[in-house]
Amino acid sequence: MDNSMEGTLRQSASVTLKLPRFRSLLRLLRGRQSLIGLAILLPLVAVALLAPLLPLADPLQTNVKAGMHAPSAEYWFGTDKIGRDQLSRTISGLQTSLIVGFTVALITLAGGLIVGTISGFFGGRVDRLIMAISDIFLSFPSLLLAIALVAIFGAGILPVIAAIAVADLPRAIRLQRSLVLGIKSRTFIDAARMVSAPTRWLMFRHIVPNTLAPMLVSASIVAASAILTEASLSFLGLGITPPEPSLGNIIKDGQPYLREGWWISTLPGLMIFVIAISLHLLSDGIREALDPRSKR
Amino acid sequence: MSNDEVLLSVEDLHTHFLTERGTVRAVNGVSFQLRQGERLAIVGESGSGKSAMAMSLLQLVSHPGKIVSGSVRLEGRDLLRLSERQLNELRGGTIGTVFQDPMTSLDPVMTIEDQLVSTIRRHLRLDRRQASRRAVELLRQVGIPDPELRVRSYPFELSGGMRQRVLIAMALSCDPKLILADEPTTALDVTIQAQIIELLQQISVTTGCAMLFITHDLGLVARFAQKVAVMYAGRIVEFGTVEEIFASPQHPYTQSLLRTIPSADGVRMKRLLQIDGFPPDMRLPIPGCSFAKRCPAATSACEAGSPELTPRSATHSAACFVSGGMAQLNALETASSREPEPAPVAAAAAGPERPDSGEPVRPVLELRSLKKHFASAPSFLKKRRVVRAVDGIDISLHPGETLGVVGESGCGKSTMARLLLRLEEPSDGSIIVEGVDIAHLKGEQLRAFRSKVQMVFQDPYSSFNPKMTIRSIIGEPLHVMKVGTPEEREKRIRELIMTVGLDISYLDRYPNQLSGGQRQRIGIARALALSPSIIVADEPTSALDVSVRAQVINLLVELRDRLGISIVFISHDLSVVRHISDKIAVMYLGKVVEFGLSEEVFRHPKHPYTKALLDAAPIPDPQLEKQRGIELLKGELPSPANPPQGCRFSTRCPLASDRCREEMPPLDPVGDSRQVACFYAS
Amino acid sequence: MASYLLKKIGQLVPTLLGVITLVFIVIRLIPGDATSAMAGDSLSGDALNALRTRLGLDTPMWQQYLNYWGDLLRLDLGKTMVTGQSILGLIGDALPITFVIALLTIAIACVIAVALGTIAAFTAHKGKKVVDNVLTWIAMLVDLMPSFWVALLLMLLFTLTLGWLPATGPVDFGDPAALLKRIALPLIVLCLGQISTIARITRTSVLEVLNEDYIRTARAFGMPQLRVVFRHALKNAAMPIITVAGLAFGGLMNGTVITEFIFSIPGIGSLLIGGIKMRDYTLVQNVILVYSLLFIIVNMLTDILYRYMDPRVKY
Amino acid sequence: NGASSSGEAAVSSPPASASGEEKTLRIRFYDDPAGFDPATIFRTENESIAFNIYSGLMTYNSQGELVPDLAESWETPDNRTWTFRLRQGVQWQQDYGEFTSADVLYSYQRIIDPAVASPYANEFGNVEAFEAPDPYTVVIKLKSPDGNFLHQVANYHQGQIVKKEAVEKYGDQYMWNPVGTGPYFIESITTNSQIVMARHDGYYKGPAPIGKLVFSIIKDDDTAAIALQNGEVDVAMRIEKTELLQRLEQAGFKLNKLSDRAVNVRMFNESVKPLEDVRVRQAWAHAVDWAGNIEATNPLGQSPTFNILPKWMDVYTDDVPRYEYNPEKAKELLAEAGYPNGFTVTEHIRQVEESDQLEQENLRAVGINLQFEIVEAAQYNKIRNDGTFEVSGRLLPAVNPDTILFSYLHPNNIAPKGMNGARYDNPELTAKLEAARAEIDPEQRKALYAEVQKIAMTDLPYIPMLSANGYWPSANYVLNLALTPLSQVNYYEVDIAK
Ligand SMILES: Nc1ncnc2c1ncn2[C@@H]1O[C@H](COP(=O)(O)OP(=O)(O)OP(=O)(O)O)[C@@H](O)[C@H]1O
Ligand SMILES: Nc1ncnc2c1ncn2[C@@H]1O[C@H](COP(=O)(O)OP(=O)(O)OP(=O)(O)O)[C@@H](O)[C@H]1O
Ligand SMILES: [Mg+2]
Ligand SMILES: [Mg+2]
Repeated sequence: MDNSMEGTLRQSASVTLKLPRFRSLLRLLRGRQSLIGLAILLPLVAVALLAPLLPLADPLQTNVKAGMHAPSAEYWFGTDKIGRDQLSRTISGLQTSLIVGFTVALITLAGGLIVGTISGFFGGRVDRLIMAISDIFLSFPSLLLAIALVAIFGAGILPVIAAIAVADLPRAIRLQRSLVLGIKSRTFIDAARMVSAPTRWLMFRHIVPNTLAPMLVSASIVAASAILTEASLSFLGLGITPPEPSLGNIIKDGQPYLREGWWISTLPGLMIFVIAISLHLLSDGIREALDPRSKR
Repeated sequence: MSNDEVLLSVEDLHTHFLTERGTVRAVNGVSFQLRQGERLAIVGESGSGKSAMAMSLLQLVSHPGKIVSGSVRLEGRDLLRLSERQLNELRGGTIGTVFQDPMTSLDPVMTIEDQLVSTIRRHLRLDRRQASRRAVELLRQVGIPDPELRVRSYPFELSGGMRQRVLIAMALSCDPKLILADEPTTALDVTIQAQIIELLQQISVTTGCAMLFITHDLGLVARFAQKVAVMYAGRIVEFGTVEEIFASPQHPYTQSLLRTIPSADGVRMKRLLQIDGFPPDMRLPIPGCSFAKRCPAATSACEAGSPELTPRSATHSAACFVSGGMAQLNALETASSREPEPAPVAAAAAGPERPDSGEPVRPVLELRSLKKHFASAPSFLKKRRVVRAVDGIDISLHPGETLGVVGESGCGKSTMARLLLRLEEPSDGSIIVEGVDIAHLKGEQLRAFRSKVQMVFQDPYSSFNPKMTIRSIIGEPLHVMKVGTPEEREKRIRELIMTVGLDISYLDRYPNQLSGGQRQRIGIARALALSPSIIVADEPTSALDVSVRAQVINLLVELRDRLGISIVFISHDLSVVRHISDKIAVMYLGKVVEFGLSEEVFRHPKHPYTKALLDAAPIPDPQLEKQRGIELLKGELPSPANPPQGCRFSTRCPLASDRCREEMPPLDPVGDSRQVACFYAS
Repeated sequence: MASYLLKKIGQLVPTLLGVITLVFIVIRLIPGDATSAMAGDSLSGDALNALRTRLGLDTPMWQQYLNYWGDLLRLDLGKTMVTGQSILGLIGDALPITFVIALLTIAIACVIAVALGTIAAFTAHKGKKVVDNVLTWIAMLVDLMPSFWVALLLMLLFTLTLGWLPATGPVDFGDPAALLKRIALPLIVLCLGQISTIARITRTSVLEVLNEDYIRTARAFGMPQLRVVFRHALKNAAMPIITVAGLAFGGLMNGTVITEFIFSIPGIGSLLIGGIKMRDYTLVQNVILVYSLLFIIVNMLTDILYRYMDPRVKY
Repeated sequence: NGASSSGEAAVSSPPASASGEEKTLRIRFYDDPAGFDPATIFRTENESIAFNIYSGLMTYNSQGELVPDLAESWETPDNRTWTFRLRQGVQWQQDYGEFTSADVLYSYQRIIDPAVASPYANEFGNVEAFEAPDPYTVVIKLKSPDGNFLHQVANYHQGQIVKKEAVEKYGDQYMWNPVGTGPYFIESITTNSQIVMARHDGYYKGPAPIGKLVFSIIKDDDTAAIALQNGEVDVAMRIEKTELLQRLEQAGFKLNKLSDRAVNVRMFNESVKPLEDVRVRQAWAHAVDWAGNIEATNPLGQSPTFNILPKWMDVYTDDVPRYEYNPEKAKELLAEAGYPNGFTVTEHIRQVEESDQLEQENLRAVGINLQFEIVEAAQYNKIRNDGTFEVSGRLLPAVNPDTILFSYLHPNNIAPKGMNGARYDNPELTAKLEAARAEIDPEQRKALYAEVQKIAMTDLPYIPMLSANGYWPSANYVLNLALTPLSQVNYYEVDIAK
């Protein structure tokens, strides 16, 4: 009896370890919003990832004789001034832009979580120092930073990511800090302190899980706006180096041809919108899935 | 009085909440009538649809609520047929409303004047000047001192009691014929609560307006109401005069409800009666009587059909197939549970020992001039402000004993609890737990002490991390303290949850998936995890329903007796404290004003504050209430940042003399088992 | 209040110190100096060396840093390195238009966004998800259009096709009507970029407030729905909106480089980008210094504003 | 032998005041002004304004020919001693009195004054002495003969004559308060927004037909085109994008073209591995379909070319090797040079235009992997001046053939000392170049220059990619708007017919 009890105990312990996570995944999939979001985003990501395997034209291959074709059966997204296939450029740009968006979101999320938690949790001098530094960066024109980064490290995807992330990070830190301050005063923190829970435990078991949802939502906004910011940087000549396409530099390249070739910049622009919408839906879904309150 | 004219007539009202997860039938066929000048109390479990019903009368049911059918006639006009514009005339005009939480029911960024004046101007069509004159007048009427000054205040500048008075003033402002009051005193202190109830009663007498009063507190019903409607699962299950309901309840639910509360006469029961089971899920259709599942007297008929409200006397009706409810059925059981506890109460007076041990025992907890002062950080132009939350407490507690701590809001009860747990460091004094002064322990030593004292929090929900399962919540102390192997911990967790009477299947749930009572059980299980010798319970039941409250209190008593734990029980519900405690400490503004054996203190309070407190607490018995001469405390609790000179209570004390205003009376022994801090303690 | 201000100013000093030093370093880390910016395709070698000496670029870094501090302590913003113009004068010329545009942008965006957000919150509160979603999506769509792209589109529409609004022209404060017409297009572009954020925060906080008890109280006292939403709910939801709008305003005071470029607006953004392009160290340093100061002041003002709006917040 | 000429005011329209209302010409200006002091002026758009403020001893007509300005005539026996007879009665703007030879001397000496640190001091590097024997005569003695010396005293940079009193009066603010003898003076400058020039009524050729020139700063080309179409400006200084030009032309605007404004070259750093091999550079030239790419991307803004000098220069020759589009040949050449599989090289570039991407694709086809590294303008200049690039580009704007040939091909100017970023050093060419400068006989000189061009295009340190055209589109009521090869407009000749 005793033995078998121990056995079931151990079994159930190992099962329950995974169960909650599995459940939130299930919940995520049950939410209608997040399903729509995923249904949009996943194919996009898949297409971006699988681009080399798809029967697409070379995104760099020019053909001056086939310039400025409107969208047609042959060229779904039309061609640009120098005859490159816009469909394959958009897909290839999608890849770059998704990398930019997701990496920036990841950096701000991680940085915000770590630094913001430290700042909010410990308060005092550490907090003041972190806030002062983030103030400096907030009140510093991001453009100059972008120029400096690009100038120092050379144009390319990494400086672009760095430039956008540096500008967004202070905001993420502030958000996390304010969330932490809110959570810190909740009773369950007292309950944990009552048994001398170490700082690490308080931070990672209690605080971060409760701030994750709003942080994820803000990260999804950051991801979409990073893709857009890259377009602005492209306009200033600081974006992804051509001919490597990004949604941003395709839009920028197409802008002068708005009248002769509306499709060049409009279609990738719509792509950004679609990504943003799907991220929005997904993050809403994630927030709901992470919140046990949402479903009884 | 022409009281018999029907003012409000509700006919088969149905209000549903069309949620994504099904339709909640919150109000499920309610009919009743209210005559002019009548005071009707609506009681019932949380979630039984009381507020939904009241809001339906105003047609202010929040999304996704819909009034599905029925009629609400006010002086013959069917409110459900009125346009929004006509309704807005009625709302605040003919019908005044007082809501539960005065802290949140007033717009925080508008002055009292703005809020009152806009209502008055809207309904009485006065100009600004007249309206503000009337506003001042109203404030004076509800007993707010310096109304001319106060009217310019923002809500946050007023105390809870004053805010509730403002709300009442608003409700009165346009000479309503009916006042809806949804738990108007629940958020208030006993003394203030008594003032407010008195005020409402006066108003109903002087203005002759009818009142519909929703409450959980049967004591208030007894003190205030003329008629009572008992709601259960969206229906009225019993309706009658207050005397009828208390003296001869007919519905088993009413009967149970009346017995879940500690008795008014101070006879101590071993256990409180508890209503087991849960209210039905109002999303599902209920085939029979909605109470059948929890009703000991239920018959097969109850499962089959739903009983209608049938008259039991001219003024009394109940919805139950079994006439007399469970009156006959549990005559026996009642007798046994109401049997007074043999001797211990009296015996305890002899000294700090349990009946079964002959030896005097060392106190498990001793507080010696314990102090906690909160100082606001001084800034450039502002002086340091010191809040003396706890200002010198000396008490002791023996193993297996329960210490009840009572006192009004802000008197330092919670701060004391936090000090005991060392969630705060005391400013001064010592806390001796099992002989060790823990007041200033640090690091490893503090850690070792942690298992000795644990806490049960007031609001179980906010004391749990919503992202953690019950298993991790209960297991957290074990985990953090690194007790045993994972297997042993799992075993202990299972033990614990079974100890508090829950099934192990709950371990994988999240806090939000439990009811209030279950949550508090989990809170207790967590507190027990490290086998503490003291449990501090800070208002462990005030967030709970009456019926659930009994379960939790029974559980605590049972655990105390079984495990020999000492309990520090903080509450402002005097009847519960009286039921559970061996000793009692009455606190006022950071000081203990009276300390002694619980029964003695309740029977013969010596400090004027204790007396006032006991007076203010209503007794759930209309008969007794009528006989009682209540002396209400005047005024508000002073701020602990700026306490009065001399005796802290001197500003409100009927006996206060000049000496009291200058000199602080010490907590001196009066008799052999009592300490009182009053020069005039009798 | 005074103590609050003192405290804030105390906090401001280290931030400014940091900004000053950071700019000083960052701008010099960018390869190329003013002489290379001036070189174009026609100067090289000795000509550039002569220039370098004239511009004082051959003094050591630490000395430049000390000199800069010396100037700052004398409250002297100095002259631009390349064109010898008074920096204070340049900023004085550029600031008003940037300020007016930023202010109008925020004002207009707030009116639109608050209305949109409130309606969205109101409909969401009533359970009409469709309206809420449509509004949210519109706000997003508008937000995600690159400003340079919208700008061109607007010019094609309002300037070329309809002929209602000019694309360029002098910025003349003496003639408000003409000025408004002149900055109408950039205002639209900038507003479009701000609406989404403000609308989103409005929606969230109004929705939250609508669930508060005092809203129910107001309704129960016969206040019409709209009055409740716009007087009670909005006022209480104002704090986060003001914070976000304040931050956005601070950002706009930075001058929006792209919009200013496209619509030829001689604002702070143009000044800064011109300075960076020319590697005019003194200009860039001081513009950013002034900008940071403004940013901090704007933040302080929003702080004060919402202290004023919410009587509960005390100094 | 001496060249002499006398300039008569060619056009002399009557002052416009007759029509009652003052004529105003509104012109798009494309960047923030950077001052108008000839000693420190830079950037074409500023120079185009200075051109109308100041006069030189000589000036340029719209064909790029030198014509007399303040000098009525000149003579030189040996290309070393240059004597100028000055025009009499020329009045300074804003009542600064009459122009004399002292002003010329002051201006030139100011340029070479080390305290002024003018980047143009070197232009007078060959000068031994400036002399003013009388108020209306200036004599300049050179260290070595220079047949192109007249360019140095033309209305451009160091050649522009300033007034001592004004310079001294305004000090370091002179660049914002310039005083000259030209047809227009600066009336007001609104920071980064507007420059207003007013007619100098005392101009020696008589007052200009237009009373006011209003330059509006419009940085974006699309915006400028829209402003022009919407009637917000009358002239759009510099629009070069084919789409915009076509649209404007269709809408009935004049384009006012300047052909061959400057040649754009691909510049190779010959100290970098495969690039030092002439066959590799030739392969590059063959690999790219320069003409085809221009046709595809910007046929109006650019035209094909095969020489580093623009076609309109009198010393220009057609007789140079041409590298037609021939990928096969390119591959052969690469194989010959030992790179049958091509190589990878980095180009520093400011903005990757469509034509660059086409070039990149062309190169990819023959195995050359061209990578772009985008650098910001100032950095771009620095890299090119320091010579720290592998492959880059240059625009070669000039009126004086020597400016191009000496700067880019002479070993004395090898980067970082000068513009010879290719580090090109061919003694044969150098000898011919120096000889041409000293040569007095024009035919002889022309022959020498032709040889220089031939050698340069054979060694191919720079590949001529295209010739940039200039356009200043205008409304069609704007008359006589003509661009000099330095992209300047002599507003004195412009009129409005409304
Ligand atoms: N907005 C809502 N959406 C969905 N269900 C609701 C909503 N408001 C109330 N309910 C449900 O309607 C039922 C009745 O609620 P109501 O608030 O009237 O209860 P109550 O008797 O006033 O309880 P309490 O004593 O806790 O105030 C409950 O089951 C509740 O869950
Ligand atoms: N951290 C703190 N900083 C400053 N003042 C505090 C702090 N905690 C409590 N106080 C003040 O100390 C006094 C006592 O508070 P405490 O919470 O102990 O009262 P309480 O008796 O538990 O009241 P309630 O019945 O409302 O729970 C109050 O005036 C409170 O405002
Ligand atoms: Mg309720
Ligand atoms: Mg408390």
